[in-house]
Amino acid sequence: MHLEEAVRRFVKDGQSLSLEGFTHLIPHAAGHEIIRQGRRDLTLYRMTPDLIYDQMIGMGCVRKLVFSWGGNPGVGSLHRFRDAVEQGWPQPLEIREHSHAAMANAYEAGAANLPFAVFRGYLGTDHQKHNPDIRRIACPYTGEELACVPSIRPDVAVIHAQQADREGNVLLWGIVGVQKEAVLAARHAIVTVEEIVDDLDAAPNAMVLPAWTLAAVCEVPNGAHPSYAHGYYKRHNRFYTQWDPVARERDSFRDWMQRYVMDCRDFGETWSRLQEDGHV
Amino acid sequence: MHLEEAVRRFVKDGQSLSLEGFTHLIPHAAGHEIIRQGRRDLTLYRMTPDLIYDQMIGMGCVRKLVFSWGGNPGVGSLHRFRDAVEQGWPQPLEIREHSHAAMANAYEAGAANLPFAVFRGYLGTDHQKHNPDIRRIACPYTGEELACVPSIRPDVAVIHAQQADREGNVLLWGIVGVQKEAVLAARHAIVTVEEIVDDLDAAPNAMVLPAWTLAAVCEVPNGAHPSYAHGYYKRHNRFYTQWDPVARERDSFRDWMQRYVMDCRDFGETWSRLQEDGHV
Amino acid sequence: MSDPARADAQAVSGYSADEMMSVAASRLLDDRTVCFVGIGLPSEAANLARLIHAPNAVLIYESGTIGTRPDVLPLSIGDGELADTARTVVSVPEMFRYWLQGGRIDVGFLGAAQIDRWGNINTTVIGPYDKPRTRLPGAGGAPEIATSSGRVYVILRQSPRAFVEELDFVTSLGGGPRRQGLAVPGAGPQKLITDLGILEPHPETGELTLTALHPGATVEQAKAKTGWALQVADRLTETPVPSAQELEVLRALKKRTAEAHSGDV
Amino acid sequence: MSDPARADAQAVSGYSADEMMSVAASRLLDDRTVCFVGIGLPSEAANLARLIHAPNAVLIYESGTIGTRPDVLPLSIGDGELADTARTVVSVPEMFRYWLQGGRIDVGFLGAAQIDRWGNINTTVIGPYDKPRTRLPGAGGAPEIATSSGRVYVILRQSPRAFVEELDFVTSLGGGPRRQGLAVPGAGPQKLITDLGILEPHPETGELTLTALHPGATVEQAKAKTGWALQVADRLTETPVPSAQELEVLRALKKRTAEAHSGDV
Repeated sequence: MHLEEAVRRFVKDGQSLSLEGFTHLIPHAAGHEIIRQGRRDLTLYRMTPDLIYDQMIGMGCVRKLVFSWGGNPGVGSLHRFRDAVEQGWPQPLEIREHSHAAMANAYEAGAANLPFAVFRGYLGTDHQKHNPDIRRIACPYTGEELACVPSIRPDVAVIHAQQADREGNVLLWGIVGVQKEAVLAARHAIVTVEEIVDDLDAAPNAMVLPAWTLAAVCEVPNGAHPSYAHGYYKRHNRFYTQWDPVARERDSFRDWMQRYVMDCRDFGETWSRLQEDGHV
Repeated sequence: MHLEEAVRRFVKDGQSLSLEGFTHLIPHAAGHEIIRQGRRDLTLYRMTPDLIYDQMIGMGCVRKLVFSWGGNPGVGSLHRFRDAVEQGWPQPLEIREHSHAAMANAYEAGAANLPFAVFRGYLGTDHQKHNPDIRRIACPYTGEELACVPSIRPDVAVIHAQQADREGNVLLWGIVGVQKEAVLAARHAIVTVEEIVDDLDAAPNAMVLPAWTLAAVCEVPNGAHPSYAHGYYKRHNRFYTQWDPVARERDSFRDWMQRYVMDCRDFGETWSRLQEDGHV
Repeated sequence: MSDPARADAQAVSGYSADEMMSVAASRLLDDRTVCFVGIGLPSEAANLARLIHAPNAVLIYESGTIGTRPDVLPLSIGDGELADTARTVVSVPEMFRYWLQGGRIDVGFLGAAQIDRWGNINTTVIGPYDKPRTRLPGAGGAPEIATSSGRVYVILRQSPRAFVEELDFVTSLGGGPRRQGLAVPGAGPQKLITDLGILEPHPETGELTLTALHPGATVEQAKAKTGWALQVADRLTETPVPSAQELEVLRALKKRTAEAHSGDV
Repeated sequence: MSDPARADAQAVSGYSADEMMSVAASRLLDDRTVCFVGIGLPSEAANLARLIHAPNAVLIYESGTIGTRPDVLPLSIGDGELADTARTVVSVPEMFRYWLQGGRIDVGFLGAAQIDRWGNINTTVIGPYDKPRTRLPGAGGAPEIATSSGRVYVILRQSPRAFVEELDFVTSLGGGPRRQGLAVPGAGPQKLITDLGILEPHPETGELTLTALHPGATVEQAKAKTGWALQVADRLTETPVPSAQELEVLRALKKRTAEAHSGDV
């Protein structure tokens, strides 16, 4: 399926979405498509919101963000995220903030079709004061108090992976993050892949997502850029550094988005323009 | 480390043990060593107790069994288990009975260092009447009632795997069951392996148990027999069939154990005798 | 496909009640169905379906094998053949958490030792729990397969000892009164396939009711082999006889299986 | 190992306060320690230790990489280099459930934006939560690293803006009054390594107390750069200067890192 069609069919205004990726395999191309289609009022989940969420927030797609660490890794702040939180631009952003442990457990519980997750967490921190989702639960056997959070069960999960076969079975490897959990926790899952191959040739116990668990599989080479795809291309660190000044000002941000996303038909055109302009 | 030493150092009378393996990689050799050393009063955990637990029960090592399915797969009953439950021979056997889902969740919670596991289970069954460990817990968010069980955290976990490297890192593949969970849930873990190799050559995201999580790694070729070791040897189905008449009678069982376990110095000798007698 | 008339002629010329049972069960599994498969008769029927009319059925065994396509039937739930031919193999906790509890299963396909008129199943004990006459293997995956699968099919030879008025132990839940008021995700037992026919829950009472007879079987036989007062549907259908293809594939599968499992290490 | 006297002579001839800080931090990590490593300064110190005196230290990053031995320092917590050189890579839920919460970590090694005298850390906001002056990245793994690790080391450059009397937000727990009555598995912050010296919790009060000064640093400097009334231990030790080997390995590591990360796709 073409990514444009997948997003059009499965992503609607007002839904909750997880575009996951823990540094690795971040679904940038899919995020661009959601921006291009003008989706609004989204609730976004993500452990580590970075550039693609910064872009979605800055372009006004997002009403609420549930997250545990938001930054440009190794570079600094997410300026669009901060502008939304600090100045309400382009619109106020409701945030619900967790620790990584809480989010990881919440995805795990979502994949397991449980309404909540139990874990040892949030001892002595201020998160509970600002996040009513964080509660305590007593062990029925020992009386011990543990933390709990509601599970994450997004309307749509979007991930990027290395390969799919022609039936649409997906293989990913390397740092796999919470991607499997996000896919299995969601009602629908869209997967972009670097390459469609004849045979996945997966190792025993490799992470394979069977075709029947996925709503759409779309071939989008370089679709994780500037993140990386293990075995295909490295993380484009210079891009992350160069993003900082672009995102710092509203105008330069909007200009960039106009040229590289809004004025492009698809990610292929984005890629061509990035090449043309010497960015990749 | 030699298996004899590993069992002597880490397995004591009165402890709780998990010898796990879901059809595949069942640690028979380690079970024999525990029998040979005359351990008593053990609490055994296992999702699928089969021949090796039958042997341990019949030899009087076991006080209590926590399990979810006990049988000789594809053949029939575990006669020593039944004799203990039905007739109290050689001693009464306390049983605590679960479903697979409950046991799998309890191991998972044990590995995660949680005191209990929450899952959707035991709806409308009689297990709760006979197993006080099974309780209900309400979701703090939705009020939904879910099942819970205490986590499994045995004193010692014993598993068999395909390979270890010279540092003692262990690799297993194929049907991996609850072995990783059992190892990480236990205070000490003993692993027997088919082979010690120079380099594990593990695929990305393969199941590797780092050396520092294990108390002992022992090279015991064929140590899963009559179970199988994927990539090494197949399940010895004929052995399972032939075990049925052996185990049916107390005398024939004791004779067998005497010849193939008690009178042997180690599993190597057991294997030689099995070969001698044309069993393997 | 062979000519149906000719196939029927061949088939009628000789097949066993067990073969009819497996074939009838296999026909209930649609292509692309995701099926959680119990060992033994369910596994035989599910693989027969996969080899005949449901090539894209996804067979899942509780040992963690997903999308497996065994060439021979597994003797145990964790045979190497299941892993070798699987799309992927996951851990057992993941299997029960993400896949079964996760609501990914369309059909749970179970065997049983005893069943009652509501489809409740006993595989635990005959007699009192603390002093059993016969100690059975226990639950395995059944309690949660019975409730978390979209629907459940049970396959079991009919006999008064197996089809009983009252179970000594309910290992996994059926329909009927016991199910009332429980928040069960799945629809429960929808088909009970026997060597004599097929039982389905009555649309109003939920009681398992004879709705189809296999060729040659009679209502009287079915009643005689049922330990409760068996209800019979107003419209009783007859199961089509096994086709030549069905019998051929089933027999070849069982032959391959017997050969493979007679082997040594 | 090079001759210590010669090494010292070389070293004194010139090293930065940041280098001293990394070296001092690296020395605290023993061989065979299992260390949960934060990105940035903790990662630099942990890898320096691994390259010098702790070759069997087990470095774990929250991205799921266990026993990783990166040749260059990762820029992000999930760089490919961490996966390529790891003993094994697990999912993030497994990392937080089985490995951190599982009690498998000896030392949690953290950075911070702000810290107070009890070792409580803020990486969330400066100013009111709902109207922050500065929105920081947030918690990441820190809240549970701080409580589930056997003990915690923190590395942070000393300044009045970072070492504050009161935190606007407690992102992760330290020792002292806040910890009272909480069933925390780990011992909490045991070392705070700065560019001026090392602070450790007072045995009785738990307050972070200056116990060591790096060569050239003074108590006055340390006090001036601390936003609370800094307590100083009765017996104040001096950190040994970086050895030639330490500086050489650290500089080579940083050089390799800079080269690797300046690269394009």
